[in-house]
Parts: sequence; structure tokens; C-alpha cells
Amino acid sequence: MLELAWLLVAVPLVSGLGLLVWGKEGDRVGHLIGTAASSFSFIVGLICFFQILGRDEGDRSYSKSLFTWIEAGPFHVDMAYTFDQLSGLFVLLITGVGTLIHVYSIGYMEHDARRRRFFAYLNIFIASMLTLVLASDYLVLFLGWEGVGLASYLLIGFWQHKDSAAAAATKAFVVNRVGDVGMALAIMLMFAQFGTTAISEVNVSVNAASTSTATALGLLLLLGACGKSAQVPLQSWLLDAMEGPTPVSALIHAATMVTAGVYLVVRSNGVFDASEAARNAVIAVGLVTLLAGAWIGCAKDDIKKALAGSTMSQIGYMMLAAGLGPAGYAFAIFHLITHGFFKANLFLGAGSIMHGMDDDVEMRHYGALRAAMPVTFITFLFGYLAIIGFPGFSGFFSKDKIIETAFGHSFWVGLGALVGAGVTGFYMTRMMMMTFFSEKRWKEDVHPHESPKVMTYPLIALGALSLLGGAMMLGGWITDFLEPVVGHAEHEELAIPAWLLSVLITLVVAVGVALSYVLYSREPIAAETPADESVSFFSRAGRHELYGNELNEAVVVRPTRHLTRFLVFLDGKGVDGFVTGLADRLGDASQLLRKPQTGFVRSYALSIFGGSLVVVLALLAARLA
Amino acid sequence: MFTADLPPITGPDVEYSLIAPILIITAAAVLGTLVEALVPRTRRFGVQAAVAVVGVLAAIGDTIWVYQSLDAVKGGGHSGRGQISTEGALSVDGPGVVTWLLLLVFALLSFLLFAERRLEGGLSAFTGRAADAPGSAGEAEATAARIEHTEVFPLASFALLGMMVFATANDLLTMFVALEVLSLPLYLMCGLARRRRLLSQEAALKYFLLGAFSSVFFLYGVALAYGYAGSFELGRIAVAVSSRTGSDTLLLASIALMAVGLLFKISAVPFHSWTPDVYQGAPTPVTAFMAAGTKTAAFVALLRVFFVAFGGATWDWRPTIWVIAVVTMFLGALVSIAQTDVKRMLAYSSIAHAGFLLVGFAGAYVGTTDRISSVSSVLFYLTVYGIATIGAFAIVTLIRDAGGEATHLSRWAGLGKASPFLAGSFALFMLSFAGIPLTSGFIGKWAVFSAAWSGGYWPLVVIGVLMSAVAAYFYVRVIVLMFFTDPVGDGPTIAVPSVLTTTVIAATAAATVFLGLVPGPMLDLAQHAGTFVR
Amino acid sequence: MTEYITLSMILFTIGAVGVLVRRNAIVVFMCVELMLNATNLALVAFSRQHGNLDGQVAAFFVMVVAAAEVVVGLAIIVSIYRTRRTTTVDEASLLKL
Amino acid sequence: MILTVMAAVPLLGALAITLMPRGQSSATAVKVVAVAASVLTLVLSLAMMADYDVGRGGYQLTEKHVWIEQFGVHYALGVNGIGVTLILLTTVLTPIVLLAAWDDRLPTSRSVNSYLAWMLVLEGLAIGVFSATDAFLFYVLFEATLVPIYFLIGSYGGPQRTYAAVKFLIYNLVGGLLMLASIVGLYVVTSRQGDATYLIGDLSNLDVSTTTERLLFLGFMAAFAIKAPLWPFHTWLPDAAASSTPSTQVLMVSVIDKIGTFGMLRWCLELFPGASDWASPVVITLAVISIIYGALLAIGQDDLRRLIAFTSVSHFGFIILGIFAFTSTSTAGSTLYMFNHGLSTAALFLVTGIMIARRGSASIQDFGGVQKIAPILSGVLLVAGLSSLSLPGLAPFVSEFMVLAGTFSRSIPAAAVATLGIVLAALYILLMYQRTMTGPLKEGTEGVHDLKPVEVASLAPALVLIVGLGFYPQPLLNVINPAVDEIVSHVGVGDPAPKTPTGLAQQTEGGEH
Repeated sequence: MLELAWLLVAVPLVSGLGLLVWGKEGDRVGHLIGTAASSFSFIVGLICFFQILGRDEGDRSYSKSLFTWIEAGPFHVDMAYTFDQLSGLFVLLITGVGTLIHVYSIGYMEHDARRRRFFAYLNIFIASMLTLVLASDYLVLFLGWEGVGLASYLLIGFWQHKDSAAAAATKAFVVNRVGDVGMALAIMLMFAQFGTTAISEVNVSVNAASTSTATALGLLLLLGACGKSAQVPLQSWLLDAMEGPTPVSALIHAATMVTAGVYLVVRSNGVFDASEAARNAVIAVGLVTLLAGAWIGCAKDDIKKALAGSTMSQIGYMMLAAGLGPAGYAFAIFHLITHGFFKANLFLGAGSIMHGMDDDVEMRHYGALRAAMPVTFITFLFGYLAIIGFPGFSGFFSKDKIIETAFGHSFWVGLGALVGAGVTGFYMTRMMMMTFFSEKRWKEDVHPHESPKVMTYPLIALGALSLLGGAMMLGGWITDFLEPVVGHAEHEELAIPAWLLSVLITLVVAVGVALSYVLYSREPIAAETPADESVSFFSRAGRHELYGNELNEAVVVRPTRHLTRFLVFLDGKGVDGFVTGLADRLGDASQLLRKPQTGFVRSYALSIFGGSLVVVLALLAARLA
Repeated sequence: MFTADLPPITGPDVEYSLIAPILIITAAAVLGTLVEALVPRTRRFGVQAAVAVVGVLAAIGDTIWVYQSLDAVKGGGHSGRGQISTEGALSVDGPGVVTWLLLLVFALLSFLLFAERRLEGGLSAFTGRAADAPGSAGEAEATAARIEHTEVFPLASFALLGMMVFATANDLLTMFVALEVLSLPLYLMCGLARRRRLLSQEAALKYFLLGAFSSVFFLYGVALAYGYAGSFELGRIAVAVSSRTGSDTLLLASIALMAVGLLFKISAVPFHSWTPDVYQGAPTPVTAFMAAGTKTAAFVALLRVFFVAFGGATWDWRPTIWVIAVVTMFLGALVSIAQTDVKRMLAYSSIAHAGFLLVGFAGAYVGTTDRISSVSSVLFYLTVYGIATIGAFAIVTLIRDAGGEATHLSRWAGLGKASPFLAGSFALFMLSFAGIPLTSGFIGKWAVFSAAWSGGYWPLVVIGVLMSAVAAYFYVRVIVLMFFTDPVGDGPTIAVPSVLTTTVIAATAAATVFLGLVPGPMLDLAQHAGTFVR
Repeated sequence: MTEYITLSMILFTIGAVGVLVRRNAIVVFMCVELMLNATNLALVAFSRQHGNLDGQVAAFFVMVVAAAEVVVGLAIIVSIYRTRRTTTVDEASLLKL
Repeated sequence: MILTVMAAVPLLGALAITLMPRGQSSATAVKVVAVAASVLTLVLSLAMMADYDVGRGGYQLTEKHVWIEQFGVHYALGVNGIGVTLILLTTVLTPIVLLAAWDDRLPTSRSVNSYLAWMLVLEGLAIGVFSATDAFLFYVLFEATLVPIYFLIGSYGGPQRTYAAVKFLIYNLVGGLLMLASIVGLYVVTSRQGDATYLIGDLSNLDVSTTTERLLFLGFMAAFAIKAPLWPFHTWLPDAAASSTPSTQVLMVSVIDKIGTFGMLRWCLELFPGASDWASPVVITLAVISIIYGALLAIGQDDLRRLIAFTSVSHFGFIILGIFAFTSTSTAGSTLYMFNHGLSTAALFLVTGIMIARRGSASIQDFGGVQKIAPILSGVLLVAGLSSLSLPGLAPFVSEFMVLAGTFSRSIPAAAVATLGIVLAALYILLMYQRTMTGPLKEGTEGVHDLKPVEVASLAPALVLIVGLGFYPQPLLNVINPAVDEIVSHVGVGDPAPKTPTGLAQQTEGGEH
């Protein structure tokens, strides 16, 4: 089956494009075809995965070149894919969660006239994401990289009639492009440096290159990763991206696409192993984002934005882990997968709530919904427990490992991660309180109700995964499994035993939870968002996403706008003005030069006489000179 | 009974066969004068036209024969063809004969325009009785009686005769006489316009005064040259120049003064000022004849004098010519931008073209048999310029309104829709003037530029191309006017010409395209004419 | 010898200046004639200097040409006079620019 | 022979059309004839591909007759990979354009006959230009192309058409005349060294003094830089584009402007390798400026046509950058870019042309929410736009990345700055799309109904090619590569070798960190 793994990509791609071209007739079955395509990929993915499981440790990586994509001079790129342990896991995550979300969307988008198109976009996304993770050449990876960007653009702006949605889509794409610059430059550097852009070769050859090269490469890749994974400083687009339909937020802006940055770093482990500086940069980015995201998560009243903040924060964890080198790669992936489960779960839950609340996202209009929508509540609860790292749930294992490794790297990094865990507990509890507990603050004529089965079943499935996802860690299976790809790392001993640290973490989380519970159960929650002035600086900053947009506006957008205006002026008055001015001058000169043509014969005679004198003198001068 | 003590007088030996074309034209002119006296008025016009045209055609045939019979001579290191004839008065050589051919063809085309009578309701473009004052009773009477000046044909024939001699004159005295023979009839013809006679007469006056003035400069130059070399023969002068006997000042002064006279005729700056006025005032057919013929004859004479007589002093006069070429191109191209009258515009463009011709001349590149020399490039340029000019003026005669020809450019708006053929042809001539490829003008520009560069004057070439860009600006605007602008009011009326004018336009347009696509034969002619025989 | 040349040059210049300053077409034309005769003087003088007759022959030619010029010139001037009742050259300045 | 035939067919078609009766009654017949002629040419060009030996490289299908013996001028045609690519571009685009022009509303009292005739003439001349192997012949055809465009703009354009037409002509004429000086110079040089000749074969190994070579180079380069257009010689393009019909825009920007970049490859590099190398720093700088400058101005435009014109300025910057980086990768990229840019710009101009025709305004502000009433239209616009911002998976990406990668190995700063262009590209395209297509429907926009079948039919080929070549550009690259390798080796700068080639790593496995 592995040699047919390209079907993973081909089928959703064809179905996606087909659905787009098909037109109105396709509306009846569009969603079914889309879902079928995605599930097909899932099945193929499963088969392939078990096939490589069947093989022995050594050769679990299968590569195949389909055709030569580009060849000119020394530049050679194969359209090739590699199905190994890492990409295998991703394929399962993408197609698995993806399929669930397809199913969920059937219900969620039922009343949308353009549902067929929605599923087409989803399919295209699946195809691109799979291209991204299966690529065995950085340029092909870039192809998928931009493909998911496009899908994300289309889906964020799916409700184009809303200006906000369209703007958000544009913003997302443009900010990602900034990251892509890094990505593109990295690939060029690889070509110039190693004469190849094949992932495997680059990650080997980088050892022969100078450290500075490796660092440059690492930083450029990191820039790309920041764009895609909404890491500081390119985080600003993610919260706006919540304009998209909720399943999109779940699939693209939580479970899969935004984690591509992490994948990129792990995939390029060779590069980052070769450069200490690059790794530290990754850690710094991860740590900052982790805290920033958590902070934002605490302040937002929009349930989706709060979740988005938490997504930022969780990806921060993964980045951090990935920055820790071989010790952390596996944990990064592990957390990535578990996060994929429970965050998709939470988002779909949020979607289900909105479904019941007439698409209201304002948590201050929720409250006491646990009775109204029990299934949603239970599944959401599972997700909640998983993300705060309640012992036994998947998040517990994955986050635990990361914080532990972080401490192993440096006390302060570990401390940051630890604090983040506490804050996570705080804002997630806040979300639970405002949504399911406390008293009802519903708008009138809103009648919360449970979502249809087609939506709840995926929730249940994901809820289960949120609980059981941790099983991958049993006996350190995932680390051993991934080791051939990401390399082996000695497990350095901490000052304190691991179990004690786990307890410590749990305690910190508990504190956060308790704090939040007290805060939001003491007095009733206001049904309207308090004015900025009335709240603390922390909340205000959080609401304004730590003023990231304002910063961009001031540093990038406005200067560019001014520059553009200036250049438009310059082009008209300066560059073009010079030319047209020249033409005008010629006209003036012409008018001037016809003046001597007075019509008086004697003046003509004079010019002849004078001319002859000049000629005589000129000739004499020429001889004397 | 006195034979004993009289020294025997040996008559001059004249190679009649060689100079037969000249004689034929002379005969035609004289015959025309007789016709004027003998043939009754009613049939006179037709007869005159016939005589002139037949004469020219005969001359053309004979010229071709003469050209083939020219035998090669070794002169000045590389091949020339032909020989000095009539006791050294004329030098019937390759370039000379080719020039005859050009002049005769131009004359033929112009005569066809002269003979056009459809446009003025059965009358020619020339006034009935020049003696009558404009608007006088006599004029009206003359018009009513359908009196016509048929003298234009003999006059033009005499002018043509002068041109032909001018181009082949091998001694300065002959050249001066020829100069006058070609000028005097033209002075008169300028004043013969049927419409706008005030302007016409003014043009005649200006042309006459200035022409006489400049020819005196030429003559004084001749005198100084004689003083320097002791002879009028170009060959002898050349010897004197190269042997550097006599005072340089005398030589240089004579070069300068003769240059003035000749540059005046080709209307080079600063001796150009008569051109716009005369071109505008003269009857359009005459303008066509003048513009094409005079420039050709005068330019060949210029080349002959400077290459043959003053060839030894090249390094003295080249820089001056260089400068004059630049100034001429510049002023001609630039001032044409501001013109609003078609005929004046063409006049200024002819000034600009004089500049481009001077570029080729300034190159002073003698060339070898297989390369474009200054002479051959100029000859080619003259060909394409003359043809396009006559064609353009022919079209000018057709765009009319109540007052005769509507020469104000604004009246030309929208011509493209009114008459695609005329507008298309005119656009073609404009493109040729501008030197756009696939028209003859392009090849001409190429030729003169290459001659200049071969002569080592590449900066002149660069200036030249820039100037042609400036000139192009105006030609392009004319095309815009004709094709892209919608006509103002009722637009111009396009007179329906007789077959004569139509033939001229069609022929010139065809030639312009042909020489642009297949310049080979004409270049061959210009090139194998070789150099001047001394 | 040079005296003659100098004289002819002076005459030539006088004629030229006359052309530039006089308004009456007839006078202007006479100035041109003066220049022609200055030339004749030069020709004859040179002919004497070189001791051949070419110059003198040329002088005759010039006289003939001058005569012809007079004919044509006067014809034009007269016809203009009949139209405008004046022979001032400055009057004839319709054609300009 | 086939080349001559290919150039002749459109010209004859044009002749036939001009002879056909004018007016409404015969309009359809005229259009049919025009399209037929262009399709026939397309078929011929495919036949040419059949004759063309891809592997061999060099000039093929050559023909040679003496034209002007005295100047050493031949009527000599022949194509190498680059010529083939551009001829294909021409023959593919012309039918599309003619179809798109099917119901262009022409100014009153302008006949459709001459409109279509001029376009066919342009196609014929373009084919000639791309296959001329005699410098003089090339120059003649190069200049001749000015006339059809001049009339296409001047007779059928918008309100500003006269100004635009004159500006276009004079601008290009100045460049052309400077080139004429160099053409003349070539004659002088060659004839001094023996027989005068203009055949590229004889010219490509000319021995002249460095100064002369540079002067001649400058003459050629001036013409091509204006034609391409390269900053700061670009200002004619926006005006010309803004006041001409969509079909004219396509022929002008997608086909004729390519003569500029084509000329740099074919003539500047092959005739004056030394001078090209000497000039490359300046040219590269100007190219990079064009990329950024064009993109920024595109962002600042409100007129859709001017916007696209400026995007082209930016794209031409990439093409020129690739050419003068002298690496086989970047040069091949540039050649491919010429083709791809032709397609994507054609799609953009045509679809915006439809929008403008239906809205009666080219101002972006007058649009809004079109997507709701014209989904297919907006979809096509988006695809075209995405190709213009060179999204991976669409044709332009491949070429753009090849250009950048090649340039990077030659000059890192140039490549780095140029890469910023991709962000700006995203801005100008997506903002334009956002303002015109998304949001609530603007009043006055109701008239913008969706694409008609004929319009879809005319656009589909371009879009299919854009997607297809995005995933599988190799067929074209196989044609291009041999020719490019010859040129690059002729310039003799050579590809920079990778600093630490892959092989090296294996020995020093886990080497110095």
C-alpha cells in the first residue's frame, strides 16, 4: 500500500477540485463525497501506518519519487514523498481528526447554501496538509505549506459577505507570507549551500557546513514556523482567524495546520541539532508565546478567541519542547497529537454550543448550559480535563513531559512552562464556569438545545481520545518509535525525582483552577463585557491581544501605507513627470525657436550674412586650432 | 582671303552622346517656348504638358542608356565611372548620371501634378495672368476666359536643365551659370499660384532676393577659388589644394563662401529661413518640384565641390559641416513640432532631412566598392526623400476647402475615416520621414548613419537618432490627427483628382514601400555609381 | 594687386550691408548687383594675377547672368508693386513663424 | 519554412479581414475568420513542436535568404528553446484574446475589421521577432510591432487613448532608435572585419574593443529596458494599459513586452557577453528596484488596469533579475517566467476587463461584494490573482522560485530583497480581491453578472495551463534548458558551485559544529 500512499493526497485533491468545478448539481451529495474522500485517506493512512509498524525499527521509512517536478541546471526537485514514523503519525492525526470534523460539518453547515464549496475547501486542505507532512523535499513541503495557507485563507473568509471575515482571511494570508519569506530564503540557502533541497540530504549535509550557516538556516525556518504556527511575533492573525466556521477553527487553527511549524522544526532536527543558537531562539519563541497565549486566553470573553489564545499557548509548549533538541522532539510531537485531540474536541464543543445559542460566541451570554446540552458538556469536560493536565488524561502526560524536560534544560524555562500550566488551569476553568456553570445569562428567544447526532458522535469520539491519548506514552512507546527519525537523547537526571515534579505541576494547576473557581463563583458574572477602564491592566492588555495588532499597525502597516502613497506621488510627479516635462520643454523650445522666423526678408538676409561670417571664421579657426 | 594670317580655330569637341539627356531637355524647353508662341490657346496646355512629359521620358530613356555606356576609370585609388566631357565643363560620371535619373523622375512626377486640372474646375493650379493684380477685374476676366499660364512647363524644363547641369558641372563657372538657370525659373514659378496670390508673390520675392543674395556669396567664393588656383576646373583646384600652393586664408574663405551658397540651396541652418515661407507660399506642385529637385541637385553639387575640389582640405571643413548638420537636424526637427500648417511642417521637415543628409556628408567616407560610401548613402537618401516629399505634397493638393487647399492641420482631423487611401498614404510618408522600418526612410537613415559612423563620427550618429526621435514626435502627431481625432465641423472636403495626381500618389506610395522592403536594386545603383570622376 | 581684391571686398561688404539695411526692394536688388560687380572686379584682378583669361571670360558670364536676374527680379517686383502699391520689402511679411 | 508560414498565416488573415465588408452584418463572419486564422497558427506551432528536436538545442528549423546584400542583411529565421517557448505563448494567447474580444464594445464608427486585423498583424510580427536570427531583421520587426499597438491603443482605447498611444510610441521609438545606432555600429564593425553581416552566428563571436562592445550593448539594452519595462523606464506602461481594451492589454503586456526580456537573452547576452557581465550589477539593482517599486505602486492603485500594469513591472523585474544573474537555473526560470507571466497576466487582464465592461468603471472603489452575484467570475479572478502572487502549485511559482534560487547563489542581497516582493504581491492581489469581490454588495455593482460560456471558454485554457504547468513544468523546461545552457556558458560566468555539496557530508559525518 505504501507505494500507493500518494493516493492519500490525490483523492481528496481530486474530490476537492471536482466539487468546486461541479457546480449546483453537486450540492446534494457534495458533503458526502467530501467526507468519503477524507475517510478514504484515513483508511489508506491506517494501512500504511500498520505496514511500517510491521517492519523492524531500521527501515520504517518509505520514500518514493513520483516524477521530476523541476529540473534546470543544478536545480533538481523530485515530486517525492516519505512515509515514516513522523509523517505516519501526522497522517493519522490529520485524516482521523479531519474525517471526524468532516462528519461534524455535515450537520454544522447543513443550512449553509455553499456547503459543497465548504467541503471542497476542506478536502483541499486535507490534501495540502498531507503533502506538507509527506514531502521528502523542502520545496514540495513548501507546496503543501502554501496549500494549507490557501485553504485556511478560503475557509477563514468563507463567509465573505462579512467584511470582518474577508479582512481576517487576507490578514492571515499576508502574515503567513511574511513567514514564507523566511521559508523561501531557507530553501534558497539550502540550494546555494548544499546544491539540494531534499530534506534528508540537507539534514545530513548541514553537519559539514559552518555553524553560522546552520544558525541562519534554523532562524529562517523558525521564521516560517512562527508564521504558520502563530508564534510571536507573527501571532496576530490567529485570533482574527476565528471568523471562520468553527469546524475550520477546530481542524485548521487548532488541531493540524497551526502545528505545522512544530512539524517543520522537528523535521529539520538535523539543522537545529547543528546550531545551539537556533535552538535557543526556538525556546525563546515558544516560551514567550506560551505565556502570551495563556494571558490572552484569560481575558477573552469570546469563547473561540479564548480557545485560540489557548491554542497559541499550547503550541508554545510544543515549540519549547522542539527547541529542547532530541530530548524534546518526541514530546513535542506527543503533545501535538494529544492537543490535536482535545483542542479539536473543545472547539467542536464550542461549535456545538454556538449551534445551540444561535451562533453567539459571547461567553457572557452563556451560563448553566450543562443541563441544556449534556453530551456537549460531558465531552467538553473531557477536553477541559485533558488540557489542564488532570492526572490520567492525555494532556497530563504530554505537558508533564515537556515541563520536566524544560527544567532539565534550564530552571527558568521550566519555571515559565510551569506558570503557563497554572494559567491554563485558570482560563479553562473560567471558560467552564462561564459556559456550563454559574447562572443563565441567555439572550431572550434563545433556546439552547443539544446538537444533532452527526455532530455529537464526533464529539464523543474526540472526548474518548482526549482521555485515552496518553496511552501512547505507555512504556515510552512514542519516544522509542520516533527515535529513528528525531535521534536519540540521553535522559538527564533532574535535581528532584520526576514523580515529585508531576505532583508539583498538578498542584500549580490546582491553584489556578481554584483561583478561577473562587473568582467566578463568588459574585454573578456580568452579562455585558465590563468597559476597559473598569478592568485591570492585565485584562485590558489581554483583551487587546497584548497590543500585537497596534504594534504591527505602527511598525509595519502605517509606514508601508505612507511609503506607497509617497511612491505613487513620486512616480507621477517624479519619474513620469521628468519624461512629460522633457516633452513640454521641447514644445517650449520649439515655440521659442520659431520666433526668429519673423517674415521680414531682411532678417533672413541677416541670418545668411551672419551665418556666412560664422562659417568663414569657423573654418579659419579650425585651421589655426 | 584672310585665311592665311588667321590662326586655325579648332571647334570644341563635345561628346554629344554623353550629354544627350541635357540636350533633350533643352530641346523640350525651347520647343515649349515655341509652342507658347505658335499653338492656339485652347490646345496649348495639353500640347505643352505633352511636350514636357515626352521630353522628360525621352531623357530618362537616354540617361539609362548613357549610364550603361559609362566606362570605368581608375580615379583616386578606387573605381569611378564616366568621364569629363565638353572641354572639362561637365563631368558625366556615375553619381552625376544617377542624379540625372533622380531629377528626371522627380520632374516627371511634378509635371504630372502641374498638369492636374480637375481640382480647380478644369483649370490648372497656376494663375491665369500673373500680370493682373489679385482680385482685379483682369484676373476675373482671365479666369472667365479660362486663360492659363502654360509657360510653367517650359519654365520648369529650364529649371530641370539647370539642375542637371548643376549636378554634373565640372567647373565652377558652369556651376554658377547652372545655379542661376535652375533658380530664375523657380523664382517665377513660385509667384504663379492661382489661390492666395499675395502669399505666392511674397514667396517669389523672398526667394528671389535671398536666392540672388546667396548666389552672390557662392560667386564670390568661386572668384576666390579662382584666385587661389588660377582655374575654375575642379580637378585643377584639387591639385592646387593638395599641393598647398597659395594662401590658406584665400582657400578657406572660398570654401566657406561656396558652402554658404550651396547650403542655402539645400536649406541648411542658418541659411534655411527662406524655406518655410517659400514652401508655404509657392503653388503646391511647384513646392513639390522645388523641394525634391533643388535639394537633390544642390546636394550632389555640394558633394562634388567638396569631395573633388576641396577633398584635400577635408579636415578643414568636416568639423564645420559636423556642427551645421547637428544644428540643422535640431532646429528642423524641433520647430516642426510647433507648426500648424502642413506645408510649413513639410518645409521644416525638409530642413531636418537636410541635416540628416549632412550627417552622411560629414562622414566624408569614400568607401570601397562593397561598402556604403557617403556619396551612395546620400544618393539613396535623396531618392527616398524626394519621392516621399512629392507624394506628400501631392496629397496636400487634394485636401481642400472653399479657399483652395486646406493646409491648416486642424482641417486634417478625421481624414482617416473620410479617405483611408489618402490618409494611409500620407501616414506612410510620415512614417517614412520618421524612419520607421519597412519604409524607405528607414533604409535611408540607416545608410547615412552608417556612412557617418564609417567615417568615424559615431557621436554624430547618436545625436542623429535622438533628433529623429524628436522629429518622429511630430509625424506621429499628424497620424493621431488623421486617425484618432474626430473631424471638427464638416471636416475637409477631399477633391476628386484626375488620374494624373492619383498616379503620382500611388506611384510614390508604392515606391516608398518597395524601397523599404527591397532597397537592394536602388542601393546597387547608388553604390555602383562609384565616386566622382575628376 | 591686393588693392583690387581689398576694393572688391569693400564693395562686396557695402553691397551686403545695403541689402540688410535698405527697405526698397529695388535698392536691395541694386545692392545685390553691386556685390556681383565686386565679384567681377575680383575675377578680373585674379585673372590678371594668374595671367590667364578665364577670369575675364567669367566676368562676362556674370554680367549676362546679372542681366537675366534683372529681368526676372524686376518682373517679380513689378507684379508685387501692382498688387500692393509699394516696393517696401518689409510689407511682404505675411509668411512667418 | 514552417516559421515563415506561421508568421504569414496571421498576416494573410489580417489582409483577408481588411478586404471583407465592414459593418454589423459581416461582423460575425469577420470574427470567425480572425479566430480561424489564429487557431490555424496555433496548430502550425504545434506542428513546429513536432519538428523541433528538443534534445538537440541550438537553432533549428532555420531558413536563410539574402535580403539586402549591401548591408549584409539576411532574411534568416530559426528557433532555439527560448524562441519556441515564446512563439508557443504567442500562438496560444492570440486565439484566447480574439475570443475574448468577441463582444468588445468599440468606439463609435470604428470597424471591428481593422481591430482584429491589427491583432493578427501583431501576432505575425511577434512570431517573426521571436524567430529572427538576423539582427537587422529582428530590429525591423521589433520596430514594426509598434505600429499595430499604436493603432490598437489610439483607435480603440479609452478616453486617454491618444495621449497613451503617442506616449507609448515615442517612448519605445526612442529606445528603438538608440538600438538603431547600435545596429548601424554592428554593420561598421563587421564590415571592417570583412564582409558585413548581421547573422547571430557570426555576431556572437565578434572581436571588438571593450568600449565599442559596451556602447553597442547600451544601444540594445536601452531598447529592451524600455520595452520590458525596467524601472525607471516604465511609466508608459500604466497609461497604455489603462487606456486600451483587454485584448490589447494582453497582447501588449503578455506578448510584445516579452520581446524586451527575450531580446536581452537573445541579443544582449549572445552578442555582448562581456558587456552584459559588466552591466549586470546595475541591471540587477534596477531589476530589484522594479520588483519592490512595482509591487508597492500596485498596492497604491485604484484603477484595476493600472494595478495589473504595475504588477507586471514587478514581474518583469523578476525576469530581468533572473536573466542577469547568469545562472542556468535563474535564466531558465526567467524564460519559463516569460511564459507563465504571459498566461497569468492574460487571465487577469481578461477577467478584470469583463468586470470593467459590466460595471462601467475600472475603479476598485466602485466594486464590492461581486462574489455573491458572480461566483465563477470571482473564482476565476482569485485563481488568476493567486497565480500572479505566484502561489505554489500554480505555474508562476516554479519560475519565480527558480529565478530567486539562482539569483541567491549569485547575490544573496538581491535575492533577499526580491523575496520581500512575495509579501507585497500577496498584499496587492488579496486587497484588490477583498475590495472588489467580498463584503456586502455595493450599489451600482448589480450589473456585474456572472461569466458567459464563451467567456469561460476563452479563459479556461489559460487557467488549465496555469495549474498544469504549476505541477508539471518539466515539458517546457526540457525545451528551455539546452538553449539556456548554451547562453550561460557563452556568457561564461558559470554556475556557482554549492559550498558544501551533499557528498562532502558523508565523510565528515557529524563533523565540526
